[in-house]
Amino acid sequence: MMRYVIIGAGPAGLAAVEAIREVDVEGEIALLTMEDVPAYSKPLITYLLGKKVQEKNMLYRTREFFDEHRVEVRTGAEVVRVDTDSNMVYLKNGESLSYDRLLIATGGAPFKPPIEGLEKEGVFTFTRWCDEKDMAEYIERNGVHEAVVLGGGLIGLKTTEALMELGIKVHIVELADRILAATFDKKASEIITRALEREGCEVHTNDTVVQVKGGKRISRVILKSGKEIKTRLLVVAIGVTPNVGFLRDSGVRLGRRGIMVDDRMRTSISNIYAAGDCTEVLDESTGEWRTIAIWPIASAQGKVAGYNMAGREVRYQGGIPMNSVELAGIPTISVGCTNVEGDDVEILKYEDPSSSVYKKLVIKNNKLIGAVFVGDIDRAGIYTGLITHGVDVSTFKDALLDEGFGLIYLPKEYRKKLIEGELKVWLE
Amino acid sequence: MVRIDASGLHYKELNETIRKLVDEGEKEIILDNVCGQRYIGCGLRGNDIKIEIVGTPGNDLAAFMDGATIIVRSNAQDGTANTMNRGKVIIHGDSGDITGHSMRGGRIYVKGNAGYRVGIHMKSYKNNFPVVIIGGFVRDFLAEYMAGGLLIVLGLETDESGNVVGNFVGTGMHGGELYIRGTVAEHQLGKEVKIHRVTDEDSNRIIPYLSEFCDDFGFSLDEILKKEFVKLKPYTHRPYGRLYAY
Amino acid sequence: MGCRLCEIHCITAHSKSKNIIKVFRYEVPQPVPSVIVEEKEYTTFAIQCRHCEDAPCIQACITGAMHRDPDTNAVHVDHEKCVGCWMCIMVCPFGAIQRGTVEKKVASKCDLCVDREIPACVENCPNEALVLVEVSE
Amino acid sequence: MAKRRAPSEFIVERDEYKCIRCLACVRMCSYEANFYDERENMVFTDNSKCVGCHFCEAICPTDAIRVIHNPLAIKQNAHWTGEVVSDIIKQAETGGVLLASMGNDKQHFSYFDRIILNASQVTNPSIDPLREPMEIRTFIGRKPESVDLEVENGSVLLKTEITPQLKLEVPIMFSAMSYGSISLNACKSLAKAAQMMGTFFNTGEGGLHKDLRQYGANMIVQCASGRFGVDMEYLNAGAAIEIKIGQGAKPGIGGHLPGEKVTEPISETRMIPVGTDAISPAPHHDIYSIEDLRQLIYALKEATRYEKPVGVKISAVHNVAPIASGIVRAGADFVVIDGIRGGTGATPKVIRDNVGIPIELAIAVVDQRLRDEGIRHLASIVVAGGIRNSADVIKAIALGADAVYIGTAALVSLGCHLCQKCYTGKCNWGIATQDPKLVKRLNPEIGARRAANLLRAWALEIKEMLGGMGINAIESLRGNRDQLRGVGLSEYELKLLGIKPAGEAW
Repeated sequence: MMRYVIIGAGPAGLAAVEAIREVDVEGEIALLTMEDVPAYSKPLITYLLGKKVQEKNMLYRTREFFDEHRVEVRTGAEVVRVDTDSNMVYLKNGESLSYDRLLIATGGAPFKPPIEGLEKEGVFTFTRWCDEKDMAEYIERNGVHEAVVLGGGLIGLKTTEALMELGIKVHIVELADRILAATFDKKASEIITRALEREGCEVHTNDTVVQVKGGKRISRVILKSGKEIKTRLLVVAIGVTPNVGFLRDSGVRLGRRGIMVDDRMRTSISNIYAAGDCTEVLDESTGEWRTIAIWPIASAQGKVAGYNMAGREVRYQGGIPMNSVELAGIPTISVGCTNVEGDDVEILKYEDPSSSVYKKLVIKNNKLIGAVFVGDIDRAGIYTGLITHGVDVSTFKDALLDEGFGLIYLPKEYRKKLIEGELKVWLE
Repeated sequence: MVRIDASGLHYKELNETIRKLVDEGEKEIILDNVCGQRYIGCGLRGNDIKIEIVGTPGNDLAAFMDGATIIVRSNAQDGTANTMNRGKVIIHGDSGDITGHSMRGGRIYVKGNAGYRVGIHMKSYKNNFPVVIIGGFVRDFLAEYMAGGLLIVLGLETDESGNVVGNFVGTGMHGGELYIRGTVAEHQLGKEVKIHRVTDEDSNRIIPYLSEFCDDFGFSLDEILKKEFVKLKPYTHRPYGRLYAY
Repeated sequence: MGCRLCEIHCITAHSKSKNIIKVFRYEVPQPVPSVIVEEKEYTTFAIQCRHCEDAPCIQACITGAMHRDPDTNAVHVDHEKCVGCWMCIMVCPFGAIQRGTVEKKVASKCDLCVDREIPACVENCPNEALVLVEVSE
Repeated sequence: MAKRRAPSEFIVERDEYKCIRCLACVRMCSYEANFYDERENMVFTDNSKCVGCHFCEAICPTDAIRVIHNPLAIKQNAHWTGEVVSDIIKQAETGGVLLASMGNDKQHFSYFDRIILNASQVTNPSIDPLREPMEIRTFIGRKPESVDLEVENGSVLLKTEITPQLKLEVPIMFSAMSYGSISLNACKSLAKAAQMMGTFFNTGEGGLHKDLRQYGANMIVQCASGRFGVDMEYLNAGAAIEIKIGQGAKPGIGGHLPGEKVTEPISETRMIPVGTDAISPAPHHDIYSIEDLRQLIYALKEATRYEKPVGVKISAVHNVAPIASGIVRAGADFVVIDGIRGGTGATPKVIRDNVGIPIELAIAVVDQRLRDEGIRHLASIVVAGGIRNSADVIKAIALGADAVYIGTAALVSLGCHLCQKCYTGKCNWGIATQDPKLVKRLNPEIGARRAANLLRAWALEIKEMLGGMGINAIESLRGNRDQLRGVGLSEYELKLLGIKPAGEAW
């Protein structure tokens, strides 16, 4: 009987559980998580902070899920070492477990830059439920009404939004010349910036925090530009980095940042697999291998890893960065390459300034490679499909941004494949 | 090759015999002593089948025929190649009324003269293109309702009044082309057709058929081309537009 | 045939009053129809959730709101759990999920009219163009 | 000068409370009569464009629409009716022949309504069709003079060779309606219904669409003067061949499918180029006499090796009895007679409404003539032209028909509301149109089901009526005019119909 050990109870780990059970009903599955609760949704912590979600709804898979799938769940189990010779994982508490197949789905950890004073009370990163608990408690206790968020990416902005929900005035500090520079194009950033400003948020671009002042507790921050902001709360949200420190001497090969995997999600060690934010994935939109920390890719990779671990050979074709987020009441979606320019690239745009609606499509070699939707995201998934499935759009390019655009414009062949469910994220 | 003596045979018997032979794979059949038996080759299918008729076949020769070749050594009667789809009928004598009625494809070559309403309602469709060539003269209502195909009258013989064609030529014609070797007077024409000069392009198109016709009957193409042709075409392929109140 | 009555009946079936005239006269906002009629030249079709076997919306859902009903295998949204992040809208290649309009802003999609025997769109299609097909695995 | 419009025949009324502005009526009206005004947020109708097809009324989800007759469109006048005046206005505008569709809609030709049926009381028992076998199967084709039988090992063998027959499980067929005059979906509906019910549909003279080929066993192919789409494949495709000489809606005149209606698919089945007029000349150019007709009948029989019945369809005209006799003598296996109420996709109105004779009289005189001449068995008689219900069917059979053709009734079962605008090609019901957008409004599955249901229903009713008369086989009713009585008919009409007046005993 096969013994599966999965490290990490995020979307990758859970998708792997589902996939393994589809193929292997017998094997033992142990799921390790360093958190106190398995299968809670990390993206929801900003909603929890902003009181848009109740605690009971933080779990995206319930206790019954683990019973149904017969998974032995170990919470508070932080893995410190993997011994690939003896097929053992060692936990911080001194326990060890043996495995036949191991999945590393440890996700990412927040990146903390070397800034003076960062150890002070009132400085937070914000990626885990415990961060939310701590921060909520801190805000309550200290009556915070002004905060600085370092980092104008998605986590930073969702945190900003949550803080604003609590009536806190937020300063966003972003090193780049605009917020959301990594995911959106300039125009989209502008629309979001304006919307945030309208709601009372201050956005400082081309700037960063260089020093955190205060006693034991933060009282103000000093920016590179020399500006000083009085605050009792600093949230550092400048990105996450793969959580792979425990693999240092294991022999599992790492790339520039994350774990290197093949198209079956196998690492350099043949019975060890990896999936999710801790891996480097083939970015189909650029052809580069890099970490793309997004939920759909984590689920897909977890599923592929699970199938392969259980003996069903499927191949992952790579993923495309994509994000969907509603900020300041404006829904936005960004898929694939949205920031490219050049002679070989054709850009289609639609703008309606009166309603903050903005849409942009990026076409290269007759294929859609990127899409931005701001304000109106209706049926955006159709475009995502065209991007991920590499559909030639030359015959209906002119209609792409028409009001009635839909499946009816797509090639019959493609439509048929879609409807028959032939297009999956993996290949048999 | 099989020879059948048709004398005294009812058409039903004769045609049944022909069909049976064709079903068995016979490709060439010669019918002797044919005397008025109708429907010879009616509905016959198959490109490589050849039937030679010695004697005089009856009406509806080669009606609905689809592919075969029929050679008549003497005269044919009315309804020759009625609604024929493909194939070829070669008549060494005269042919009767409504020769080529409603035919949609194939060829009819008549060495002698032909009767009334020759080529009536002939039509063409895609690869189906009917061609009728009459060596001598024809009677009234030539090419009536004609909707497609090619019809040529050579006038190697003329009628009692020296005409190549009768009156009401091309009445109701709304498609196809009609060539007459010699002249035709305005009063002989139906109101839907107009006389045109024959262009080089036209000549190039019809010469292959004429040369085949000459080969079949031993005429000289050069002799035939010595005399000028006129071309008749309909004014419109919609002769009855603007007729109704909607 | 492009009459769009499926949309009308979908809205009615998911409205408060369930009365076709009242919905359109008094209910603001109206539910969004989960069946979308597309038209181009001579082609028309109605598209709604296909309840995909390997549903990308379930894979992408960060709350677990999008789930498969174990009994019917249909894909449903738990409106209480949904927070309106629109990940599902981003990944549905049919464009069959929409932003809901009534009360909380949550994903809205075809629920096969769980409280009816036959979905409203199927029952009311004048040309029987919409049919309910059960796919057994 | 500005165009003067004929007054609107219909008024579309909309209940403002019920109208939910779903715009289904706007989207669906092919005549563009309904329109939406955004500023007013109201749906309006240009009544002059309404043809009275009732499609919007049927599609409206809240039942908010009523299409009603405009009562005072034209001042009432018994002689100068609204129709007469409107026609004059139209002709004054256009100078053209008035076109009309479907059958004659004038009141004065129905003998069916003046004929009543008999039933058994006391002196002879009626039959309960629910409990006892009731035979309504019939065969179309030539019947032998006599039948030779041989008994071999206790079983009876038929020695006489029977010429090809069509077996009808119900004595009702779908009459000739070409692909072109009606949509492919309408053709498919009828073809499938014919297959389901064990009867036949007729291709009409427009050739055969490839999708209909699979219904060959239930199909009659037509060969008309235009010979459109007629080739060997076509002639062999069906179970029988019908030579069309005439049609009840337009006796004596030809057909004309205007070039703009000859689209790619139509061109393919008719085998003529796209956009050319498809002209069916009034006569067949090879038929100027009964002898010529015989020639075509036998040419078709020769071409199809005597494997199929060949029939001839004529319209009912003054001389119908002798003509029918000639047709039978010319070798036809069945004669089709189409009466003055016969339908059409397009015909000059003046012809439709004024030429021909009622089918009831035609059946009676033809049946009688053939009997008198002793040739009734040589061919079956199929009648058409305004058969509306099972009573009409049974009366037609009692007057002497073997079976009937239904056209209009079949189309009504598919959805037709008799707006009589087939010639416009804009049929909202998807029947008499080639516009792909409109065609698909008729789902052939639904159409087939409905048309088959109609036949099933009529078959049941026919059995009830037969049972009531104490007759257990439709064959025993054929020409059994004793079962009929006339009401309010003149002595001479009764004589022609061969029936006694109501009240007179056997």
